[in-house]
Amino acid sequence: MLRFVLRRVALVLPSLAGLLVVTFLLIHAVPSDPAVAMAGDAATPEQIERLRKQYGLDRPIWEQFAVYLGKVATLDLGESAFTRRPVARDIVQRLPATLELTFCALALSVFIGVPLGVMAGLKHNTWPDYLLRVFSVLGIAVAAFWFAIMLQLLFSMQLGWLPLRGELDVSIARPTRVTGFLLLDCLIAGRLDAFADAARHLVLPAVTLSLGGLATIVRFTRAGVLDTLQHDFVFYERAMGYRRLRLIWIYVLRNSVTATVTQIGLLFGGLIAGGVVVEAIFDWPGIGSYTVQAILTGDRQVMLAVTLLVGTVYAGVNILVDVVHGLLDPRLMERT
Amino acid sequence: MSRHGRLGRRELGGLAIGAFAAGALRSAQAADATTFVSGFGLPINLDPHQIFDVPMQAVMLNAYDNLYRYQGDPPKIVPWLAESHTVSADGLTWEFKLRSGVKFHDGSPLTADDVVYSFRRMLALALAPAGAFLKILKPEGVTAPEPLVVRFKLETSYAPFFAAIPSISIVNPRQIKANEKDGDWAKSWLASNGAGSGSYRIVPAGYRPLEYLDMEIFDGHFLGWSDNPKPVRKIACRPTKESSTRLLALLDGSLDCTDTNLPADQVAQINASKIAYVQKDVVMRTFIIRMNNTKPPFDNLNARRCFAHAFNYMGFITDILGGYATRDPYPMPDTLWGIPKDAKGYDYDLAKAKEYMAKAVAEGAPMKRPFELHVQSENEQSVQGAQLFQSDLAQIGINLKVVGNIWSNLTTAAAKPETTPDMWVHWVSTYFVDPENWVGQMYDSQFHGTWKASAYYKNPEVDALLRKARALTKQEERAPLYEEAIRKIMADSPDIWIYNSMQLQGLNKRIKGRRFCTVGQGAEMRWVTLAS
Amino acid sequence: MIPILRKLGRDLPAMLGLGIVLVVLVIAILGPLLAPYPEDAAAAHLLRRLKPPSAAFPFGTDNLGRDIFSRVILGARGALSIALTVVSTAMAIGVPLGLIAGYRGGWLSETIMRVTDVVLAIPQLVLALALAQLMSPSIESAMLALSLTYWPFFTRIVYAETRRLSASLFVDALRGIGASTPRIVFLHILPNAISPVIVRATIGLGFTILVAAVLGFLGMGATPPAPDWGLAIAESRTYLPRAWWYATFPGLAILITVMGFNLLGDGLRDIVDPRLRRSR
Amino acid sequence: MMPVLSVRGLKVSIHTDDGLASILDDVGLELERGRILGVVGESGCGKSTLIRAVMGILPKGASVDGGEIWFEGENLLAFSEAELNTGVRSSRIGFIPQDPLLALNPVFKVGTQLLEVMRWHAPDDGSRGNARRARHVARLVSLLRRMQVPDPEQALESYPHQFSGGQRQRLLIAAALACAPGLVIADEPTTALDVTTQHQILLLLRELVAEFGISLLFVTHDFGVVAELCDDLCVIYAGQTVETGTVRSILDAPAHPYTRALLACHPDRATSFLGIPGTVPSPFARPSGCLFAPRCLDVRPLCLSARPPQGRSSSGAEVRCVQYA
Repeated sequence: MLRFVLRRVALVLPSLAGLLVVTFLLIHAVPSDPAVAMAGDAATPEQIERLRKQYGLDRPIWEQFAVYLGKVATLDLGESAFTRRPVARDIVQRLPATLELTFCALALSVFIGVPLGVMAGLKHNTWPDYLLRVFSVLGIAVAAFWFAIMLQLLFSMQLGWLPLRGELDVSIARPTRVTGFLLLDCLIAGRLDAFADAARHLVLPAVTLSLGGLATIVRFTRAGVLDTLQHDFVFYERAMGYRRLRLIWIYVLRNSVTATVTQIGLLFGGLIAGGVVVEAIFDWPGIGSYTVQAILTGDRQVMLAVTLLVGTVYAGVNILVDVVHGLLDPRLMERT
Repeated sequence: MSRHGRLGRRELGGLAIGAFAAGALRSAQAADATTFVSGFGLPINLDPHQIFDVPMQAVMLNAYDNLYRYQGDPPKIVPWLAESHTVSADGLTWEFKLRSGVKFHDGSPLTADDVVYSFRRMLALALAPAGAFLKILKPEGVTAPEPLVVRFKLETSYAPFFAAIPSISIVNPRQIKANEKDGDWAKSWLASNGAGSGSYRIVPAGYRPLEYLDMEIFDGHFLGWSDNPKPVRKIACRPTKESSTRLLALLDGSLDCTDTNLPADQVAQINASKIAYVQKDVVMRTFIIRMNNTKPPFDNLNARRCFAHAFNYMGFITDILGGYATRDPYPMPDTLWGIPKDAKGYDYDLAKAKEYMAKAVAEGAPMKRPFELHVQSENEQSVQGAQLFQSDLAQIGINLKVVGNIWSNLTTAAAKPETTPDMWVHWVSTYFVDPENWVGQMYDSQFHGTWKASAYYKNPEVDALLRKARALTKQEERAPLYEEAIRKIMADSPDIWIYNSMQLQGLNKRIKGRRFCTVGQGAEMRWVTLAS
Repeated sequence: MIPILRKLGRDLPAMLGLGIVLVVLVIAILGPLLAPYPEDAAAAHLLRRLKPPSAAFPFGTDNLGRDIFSRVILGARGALSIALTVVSTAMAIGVPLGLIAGYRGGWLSETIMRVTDVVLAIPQLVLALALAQLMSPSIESAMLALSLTYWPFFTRIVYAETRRLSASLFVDALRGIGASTPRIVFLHILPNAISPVIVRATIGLGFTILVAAVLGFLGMGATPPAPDWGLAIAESRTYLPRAWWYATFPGLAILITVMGFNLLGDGLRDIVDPRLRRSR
Repeated sequence: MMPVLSVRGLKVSIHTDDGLASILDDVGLELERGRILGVVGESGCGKSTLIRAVMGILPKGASVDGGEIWFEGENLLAFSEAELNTGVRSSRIGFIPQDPLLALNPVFKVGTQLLEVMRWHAPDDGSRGNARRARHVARLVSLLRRMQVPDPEQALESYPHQFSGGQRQRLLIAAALACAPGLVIADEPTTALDVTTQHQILLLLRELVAEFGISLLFVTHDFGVVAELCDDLCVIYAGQTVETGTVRSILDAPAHPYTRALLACHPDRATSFLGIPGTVPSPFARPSGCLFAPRCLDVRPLCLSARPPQGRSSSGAEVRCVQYA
């Protein structure tokens, strides 16, 4: 197992390098000139030319790549052309917010989606199954921003139970930054008032973000359960008098979630990008809006760094997915 | 603070339990009478020498001071850190006499040396705010002959110099130098910190770029607070990204003001609420459809006139913008001096458009080719205007394609005539209150390559008039030159000038004492009081 | 073929799905003939902006006074072509790669999976933007960007399933009796691995329409005035919640179409899956 | 003496997409205490359904339409699913499945799976918690040792795919005996094995019946296995019992034409390689007369018109054929 993980980790580096090359080429193919964005609205062509020289944007692309790679090797992600802050610092500030949101959304999707999926599988082709199938389609087909606005209208405006937007109320002082994860920092600082407030701010965005993943998880779990129920061992286990609940939730489920776990890994990659809309509507200070801003202003350093980061998180999650696969099904571990 | 129309709150409230319920009650009382939650957009960083745009004004005017400042509506340039100024007859030497006793946020006194340092820093960074100064001012041209006198020696006479003086904030060199790295003028540091003397001080811990910013009152500001005994003590900038969230937050009382781009369609809804209203202010911000005069058929006068007659100006303003804009047929705001009031603009008249089209076709202009009109897709209004135009052009047989694009790509593309689209849409805001901000930089051919001059219009007579006007210092002498230039430009119809904006901003009714000025768009907070 | 159709005929939800898909197809083909105001694909009528549903405009009008009912009908063609093109392109690339990687093992498998990882890790927005700029922003560039970012999903799924199946006894047995590799892969492994692929594909049809809308909104996909469903929802945000009809009807169109594909997909899945067939 | 298991006139049908299928038409058998009863028939004759019916796990859409199943003096058909699950399966009726690889859950350790069964069904000896579990482990280890599984402790920690086919079958036999049932049902447990292993398993089963005092219902399609293992025999055709008796009597003098035909096909005593002509009648359309009549070499006009009555052959077997009426 350890060897397996080490091998996968070793393979991440070339993957990330590949990712970097692809992204670098892609970004440089875009005609948007970062020097123009940097110079600002009222700049003259001379100012722009000067910036282009200053940042080496006039050099050949391979040279720019070499310089960039050298910097990345020393964990220097460069400086954002427009916030003038080190990209690493911006990301360290924002990533925890996105991860916190993503993680909560994913947890919601899994804890609701898996049971619903199992139920749909067990009730195959009966009304509960049809309802759950329609419900899961709703999750896919409803535009996140529409759903988000409806949640805001109901829970913030009409009922007043949950805050409309943001991470923390204006009146509540931020806890000292330790991990960057607001909920954790609140706990570390022993600030239960801030924790409760931060948790309340998290509810609506997390519910919105969980929607797409929820649908995916329900459908894949349902398919997995249907598949597993065809196996002889289910009959054998019934014949041996396994308790029904344990049979389904332990012995059948573990055989059914391989594809679901794969999907959870894939979702994690998508959730960071998918968070863009949610972060925008709820003014969540995460990495999504930062990325969009960078794309809209042509900030190459940020685009590269975010790509690298998403790639790393993604690779990590997928190693985890493979490990979980191995834990779920020992046969897979032996083949690798 | 009371909340509006919450039906059945009491019945349903019983269901909310635990921390959530407790929190809900608390947040309803949260916004106190000294904290102002601002919806103004944030600049991409906090350094006033790097960024110069509308959101920056909201930071600059509160956290920094400048020598002169625009105040009032219509805007007047008034002394601020400077008490007065003199200018030599040739327009090359300017001297500013500073107030005494001004203190920076760190308590150190503000002197002429600090002003010199600030201008030199601005010139050395050579970013957006330096645009107006780079060609006319060298770093050694700024000096401090006396502790409270600053002298500027210009390379050439440049009338808009004075108009651009308010765009430069005075920073504290002691704080800057302490945070300098490799001679970078501390541009990394100042991007997320403050080093000013303004009415409010930036709280670095309360800043996350483009997300939020906290500012606290500076009790030691040179103007004192006697003119506002109950000022806002904390400005919490919490800009909204989505138009719908912005509306809800305003109606919910958790946002005191929106930004200044409220869509006209939301006006009625806000005015119907008990808690907020929509403030209307005329600003200097023109809306233009650019034509690339180098690409056929736009090199043909009749073709350009045909397009100018095909836009439904009043329909757009009245029906789509709800009347919240004024028709402005000139290439700059009609409230500014230098406008030839007798000049007649283009009106919506498809018959005329057809006539001009026939003429253009007769002259060999390719009117039947498909045209591209690039819009800023994130901006609903530009998209709507383009679609309206497309619909009208289709009626006279012109095939227009609307292409969604983004600002950075458009400005990059506009750097060369070949890459500049057939047509594109943008606004021109007030960077400084002078015709130079509009016609000067838009139609003088020396500015070709900047997005403001992206029509690639070239008329030697206009060039001469604009250059002459730029070199004179007296408004009475300059005005006739601009009037004549504008007449010529309008006759050539290089662009389609649509309207001058009316700014719509949603405000909480508890806001009192707001003072509006088109520069800064009402973001200066030092006179504001929050009624309880 | 006939027994498959007969089985499908007995599956009520699948028939409903088939019905929806057929209706949407017909609407897509005949759109301009069916729409009461076909000119509203591009025209603007300022005097009737944002009118609620009425007899003349059953779904109301949008921000430029265009009949939403007509635009929903006209939008079917675009929605279908985006969804089908993207998903089928992605499947055509992703499924064979997944089969090869899962069955063969060794360096070939490693290479395929690493490339898959790289592509999966490229943020969709960055890729879409780059392509939009290279090809000029259009629905085609959005489709290409989506196809290029979607195929690895299929590769991963098929890879995982193939790896599981090729470890199983029956494949060992097939190898033992000397069945050729293509025969094992296409006749025995693929049908067994197809169930999650169909699920993914049917989900993908819905996602694609919505992601294309987001791209369009950022200027990288469908551009106004195209009667695109997703674009309409995106544009309607400014007018929510007052003009509820603006988002609701295009949203329902997406919902019903996606649901149709999903129900049909579920039905097909039940038929194609050999294990389920056995139980009947 | 009362038989351990007695099935009388059992009818089971199933609703399918193609209509109502009659799977079991009229099945009867009796298993005496301490004996081994072989149930023989071609595939598709209803053997599996018979087992499922006894254990109360019929497939979706299937229902018992008539008949009785008596087990140790109790009518199993009157038991609810919960009663069967808590009080009968494993604890009173053990089960040995056909394919040991497919029957074991591939992703759980063997020990986990066997202990799961014992946790709910092992006889209560008063111990609780960890002590109880330890006793279960000890019993499993000794059982596995008896089954000649090498290194039983290690075996419990292994996954199903890590064993050979024969070992796996031994594990499952141990599982069937773990909770000390009185009756064990084996569903072709040797079919998936090679001949040597098959023989060893049969020997083992034979010994276990005496040693553990169980009765064994052994389902197979192989007369060779029956001859080697069983005391009594029940031949099923198309959901009907056609001949029952002792193994000796039937093998010596098969009475029913179907039994005779089946035996003729067996490689040990094959008289031809032709097999039985024709196929089992469709469960959707059963002939009105004798179900075997369309394939019978000795068919008479009466066979086609009415169901044949139950008779007795000279060797003492009960036979469903007009020839013995």
